[in-house]
Amino acid sequence: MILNITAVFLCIAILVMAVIAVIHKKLVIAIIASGVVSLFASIIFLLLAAPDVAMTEAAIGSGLTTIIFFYVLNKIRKESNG
Amino acid sequence: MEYISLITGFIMLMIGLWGILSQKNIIKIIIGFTIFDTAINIIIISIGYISGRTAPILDKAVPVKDAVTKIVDPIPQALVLTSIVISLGVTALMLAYALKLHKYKNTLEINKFKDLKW
Amino acid sequence: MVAPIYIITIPLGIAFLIGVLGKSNKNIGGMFMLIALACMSFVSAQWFISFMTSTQSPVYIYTAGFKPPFSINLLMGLNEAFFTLIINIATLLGAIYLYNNLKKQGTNAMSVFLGFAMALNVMVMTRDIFNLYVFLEIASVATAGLIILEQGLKSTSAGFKYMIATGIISSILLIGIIFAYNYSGTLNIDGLIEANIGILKGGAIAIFLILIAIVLELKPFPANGWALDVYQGADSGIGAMISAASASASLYVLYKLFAIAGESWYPVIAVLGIITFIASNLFGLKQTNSKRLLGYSSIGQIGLLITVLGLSPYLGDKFEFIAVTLLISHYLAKAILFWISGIVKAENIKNWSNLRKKPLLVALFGTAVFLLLGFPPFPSFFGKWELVMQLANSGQFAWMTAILVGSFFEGIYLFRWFGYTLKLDNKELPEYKMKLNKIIPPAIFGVAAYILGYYSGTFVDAAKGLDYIPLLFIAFIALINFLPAWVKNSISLTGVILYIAVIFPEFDGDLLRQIFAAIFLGGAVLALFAGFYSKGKRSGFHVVTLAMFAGLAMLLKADNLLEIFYAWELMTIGSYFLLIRGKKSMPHGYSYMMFSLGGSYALIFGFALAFVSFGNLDLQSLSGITIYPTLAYSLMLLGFMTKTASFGLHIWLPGAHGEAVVDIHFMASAILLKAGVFGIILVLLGMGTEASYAKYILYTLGWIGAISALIGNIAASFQESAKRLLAWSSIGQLGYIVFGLALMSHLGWMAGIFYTATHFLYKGVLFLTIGGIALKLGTPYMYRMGGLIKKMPFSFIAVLIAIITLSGIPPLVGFAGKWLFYNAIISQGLYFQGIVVLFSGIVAFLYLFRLIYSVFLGQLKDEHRNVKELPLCLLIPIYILIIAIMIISARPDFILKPIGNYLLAYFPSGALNWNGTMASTGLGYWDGYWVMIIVGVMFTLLFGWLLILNSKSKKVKQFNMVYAGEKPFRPETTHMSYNMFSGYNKALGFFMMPGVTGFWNWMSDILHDTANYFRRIYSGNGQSYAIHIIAYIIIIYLIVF
Amino acid sequence: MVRKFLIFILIASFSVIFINLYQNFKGQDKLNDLSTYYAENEPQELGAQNLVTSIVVTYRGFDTLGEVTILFLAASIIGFFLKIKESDKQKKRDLRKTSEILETASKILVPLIFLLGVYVFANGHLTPGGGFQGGAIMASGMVLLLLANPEKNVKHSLFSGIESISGFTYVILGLLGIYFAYGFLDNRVLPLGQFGNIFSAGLIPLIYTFIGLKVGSELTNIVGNLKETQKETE
Repeated sequence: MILNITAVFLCIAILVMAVIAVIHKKLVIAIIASGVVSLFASIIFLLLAAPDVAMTEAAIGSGLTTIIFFYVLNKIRKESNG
Repeated sequence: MEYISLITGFIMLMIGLWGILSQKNIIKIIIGFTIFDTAINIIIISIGYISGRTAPILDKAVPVKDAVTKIVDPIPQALVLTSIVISLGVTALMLAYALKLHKYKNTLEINKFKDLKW
Repeated sequence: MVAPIYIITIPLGIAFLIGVLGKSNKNIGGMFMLIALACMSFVSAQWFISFMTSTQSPVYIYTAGFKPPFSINLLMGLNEAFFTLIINIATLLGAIYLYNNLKKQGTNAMSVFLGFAMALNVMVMTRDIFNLYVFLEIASVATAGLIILEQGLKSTSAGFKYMIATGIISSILLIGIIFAYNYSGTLNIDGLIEANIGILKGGAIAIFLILIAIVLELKPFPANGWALDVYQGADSGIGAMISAASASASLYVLYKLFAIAGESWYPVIAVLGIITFIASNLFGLKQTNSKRLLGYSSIGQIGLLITVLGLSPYLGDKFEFIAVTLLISHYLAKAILFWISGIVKAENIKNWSNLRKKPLLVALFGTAVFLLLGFPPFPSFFGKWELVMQLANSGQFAWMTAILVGSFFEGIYLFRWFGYTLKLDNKELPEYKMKLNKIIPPAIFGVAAYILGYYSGTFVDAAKGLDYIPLLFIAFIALINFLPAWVKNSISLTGVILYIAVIFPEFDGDLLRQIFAAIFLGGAVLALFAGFYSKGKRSGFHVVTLAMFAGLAMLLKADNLLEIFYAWELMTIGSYFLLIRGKKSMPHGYSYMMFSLGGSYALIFGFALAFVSFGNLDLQSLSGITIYPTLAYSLMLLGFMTKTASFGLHIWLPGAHGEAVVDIHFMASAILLKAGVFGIILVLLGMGTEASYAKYILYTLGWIGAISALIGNIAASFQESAKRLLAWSSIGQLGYIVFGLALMSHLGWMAGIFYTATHFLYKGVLFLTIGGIALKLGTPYMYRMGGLIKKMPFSFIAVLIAIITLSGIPPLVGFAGKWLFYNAIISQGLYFQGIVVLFSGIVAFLYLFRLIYSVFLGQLKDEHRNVKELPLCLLIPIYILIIAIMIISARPDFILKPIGNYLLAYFPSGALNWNGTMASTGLGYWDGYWVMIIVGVMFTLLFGWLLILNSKSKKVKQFNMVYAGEKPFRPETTHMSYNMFSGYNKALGFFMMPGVTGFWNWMSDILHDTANYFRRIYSGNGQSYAIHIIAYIIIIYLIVF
Repeated sequence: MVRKFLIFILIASFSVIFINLYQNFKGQDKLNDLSTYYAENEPQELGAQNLVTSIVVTYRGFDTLGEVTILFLAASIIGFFLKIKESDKQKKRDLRKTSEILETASKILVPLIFLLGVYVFANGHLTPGGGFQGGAIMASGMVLLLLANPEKNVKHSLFSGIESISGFTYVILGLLGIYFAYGFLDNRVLPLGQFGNIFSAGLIPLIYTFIGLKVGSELTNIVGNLKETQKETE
């Protein structure tokens, strides 16, 4: 039961974050939000008895993907300014 | 439990699709794709879930002989592992494309790249 | 044999390894890549051969050593061997082609290419649906990488659009797969087939998502903008890979997954395919970028193949043959086209004239175009034939029509493009190099197209009787194309004469075929003999000439409808190339091809109806059409009339013939047109007069003939060019023949066949003489000629005899034709048409007078003072024809009697009565022999009298004439012959209003405007393409469920 | 605005497809035949504690090979796509100095992260984790290193070397399965060993190690490539 309630909250958080990621004007915030979505998703995976997937999602989905996003964003910013 | 996550995945899918189809900024479109992919992964895992069971690891908590009654379906998990890695590869490639596109026209608006048409 | 798993492990291992091995020296990496691809081809070839030649049973490969569904398994069966073979050969040759591009980007790019090849192989072989998804993704990622092999804005933006599209598509596929797993508990394709989850609503939708994703991979209209951009943006070597290799793999995947879907999917797929086929080809009409045009064509062809897959229930056991031949044709042709587009580096199709700098490329281009459109001797010819026949057999006439319409659209732009290539000016265009590694792949595919064409013919029963010896001879002539013309001419002439010796006895007892054989093959000998006038190489001329004559000979030899069609198409190819050789002949050659193509499709439709009615393809089947007989006979007549250039279908002829040089003009006019006559005879013999519909068809046909005669003769009178004059005159003469045949009486047919023979003779004389003169003087315009009688007396006599014959005045044989004709008309009571024909006969005098007057009489032009008589190689054929005219004129019974006897079998009543050399009907009698003698005596007397009278007359020398004042602004207007019949033009000119041309232009404009309007959905915005994809899925969903 | 509204309608109708997709969906209450087979027979057949690992590496090992290939291809493509010219490499760059804390922290943390990575893939057959996770963790370690020392460049030749060799070894290990066991990628080349032991489950740990190395170096290469182009214009 507690698990279910946690899950509901998590899911609502995920959806809110997803909406932010998609519609927020600032790219940095959008990228961070999408990273958070992945992070929360990995918690959901844990709740759904999938620790392997949770680890992968955390390491790859929220970790590396976000880093790559930032590298690219950074680069694009510098290009635009210079 | 699995219904909650299924519905979440489903709504997320639509949010991701909205991002892909309506956002003009290429980076935002790619973010849309990552959300779209995550949503699919959540759906896949939810499908394999059986309420009240544990992870498909046959350690002390799950003796080999009762494995059948104690674990969730391992196959979707294996599939999702693959799918996550694939989406990383695709996302990285898309971002590289975004970088290049920006270099050519100094913009990230997708509707500015209409040199090829008709 | 090498285990199939090595098809996968070798490229993968090497792809991983060249990262280290090739770092120091890229050539080492490149060699490893080529070796890997060669090994893959070798393994698949080995399996394919063993499946084809022995009773090898399919082999499963169980990864990890477990049986499915517990682990992933792959299958190597005949289908898989075939598909992996064509994929591997394409990628091997593609890698050779792209070698320098890949090397420039380093070993990374080589790894990507290997990954691409490997992924396609696995897609074909795997039996696990999730595995399919993974390798589909690999293929997509690798393609996205290959697109940017040649970096630039275009390729990058195309690649990004591609990634968006495939990202969505593969996600849809994944969702489908996971729900299919949920409902069935398995990921194995065979397991899914057994599970039959389609009965559940959710399961059916899961299958829907899987299938629609695969269909979307195949770029269906309208969700295919991304694919077009890729074809346009990527390097053409990559375009070849996507079009040939990827598309083949995806098609096979669709075929494989079809088993899961069940029967209800067949019509859906067929409709999706045909929409794509027609729409892509329609949109291609307005396209000028060569790569994008190839993209449209590729997508269209794949659409056709999807349609074939969807229609497979109607195709019975021929399905595989049809699918394989069409696929292989698309595969070879598209690879060739993309490859040569990379060599010539011309984006605009108008700049493809640059291709002409390398004749080999032109040959390859031509091969690819005819291969795509299903002409013989290529595999697609048999594929299309069987497709149409089987569809007709199942009563699917609407599908037949749709497929033929789509093909026709494709023909429009392909031939326009080809015409540009052959004819447009290329002097300003930059030089380019033809690197060896870039020319070998298309050359191999080009040769393969011919070999496979022969091979596929062996699978078709009706094609077993085809005679390939002439084709081999033509191939030989093609190989010695580099030799001077006279050598090739001599060899060709020897070949034709030998062939006549072989073939003529076959027609023993069949007078009709003997007459036509005499025209076709005798004509061939004369034409080739005349060809000795030409100096230089005359590159390609002999190949196409012989192809045309081979087609004509095969037409006579044909025992069944397939052979007729084969011969017909072969002849079309040859004649197209002949007609387009003229200087300004591009638009005319093009419209000739359009009418021929349309005619071919009409013919095949009619043949299909005959086949279905009769149950087999024998020639007798023409005589018993029971299904839509009116339509069938009309279509066949229409098809054959495109070659006789009857009214409505004639607009190609004046231009095309007018631009042809002397011997080609002779072949095209005196010989080629008769092929149409032969066809009409076949159809009319089959149709007979009994059936109720026959009356209407014959009535219409009669009017078409009469109007053709009238229009042709009137128009001929108003031409300034002697060659166009003769061309229009041919339309008129063929009108007589058609009219005569339409009478469907003994006399009518006699007149028709007699005219056919004599037209060959006298028109042959005229074409050779006038054509030779035009060539010699360098102009076909009559107002630039004059007074040539003294320079070319032999030509003058020849033309004089010919026009006497043509005009149908005694004593020569033309009179016999006319006499028969009017007898036939009157005995049938067709007075209205009779008046039209009679009137047109009178009009003929106008142009005949003009012809002889303005060319030979009057004053000699200053610049022609040094002109000599025509060369012997022209005069000899001319006088052979003249001798023939004289013999027949003196003894018309030589030829009329046998024709009469022959026709008795078909038209027992109304024959001529012969009394010695005198022929009589109920209306009168005529004796050619005595007429000849009497007229001859009178002529001699009168001519002698004239000579005596004129002996004292003063000769008017040149330059006796003085200009009164200023020099005329347009000198030609002072020539008597210029605008000679302007008075008549005022009276009759309305006949000349280009109504028919206007009609066809109007049709063409409508098509092009439609294409231009609707292709705007491809806005170029990658996001819009994504929206199209989603909308496509929703619409198909709403239709299916 | 009209466009957005149309897209909204499109997505709304798209969701209808999904609602129908769920129509026969019911939460599972027991394993299906396929997973039951795995649960029952895996310990004897393959001997890995972690069922997901056994499926990923062996039963569906062919998928994993493909998955590794995708990453490899993505890394290769980015490699030549964003390749920088030699001349650009030489440009003098002047970069912000990183904080000393980050530098010191990285010196301590990076070895630890690497160790964690190795642990994760070496124990993939026993506990959650495996080659992909371990590889990703190691790549994050490299990222940290790069953040701490922005001047440093990724040694592409080293990482491509590791990547190539481990990829090639993976394929060879797979082929060994054909000759010494029952099929391509079969892990029973080596003895299965004691269930639950670190040296058990045949080839699985070995394969996962190479996958880990490969994924780690590929991801590092990707990150490195994106980073280097970043410096190009500075």
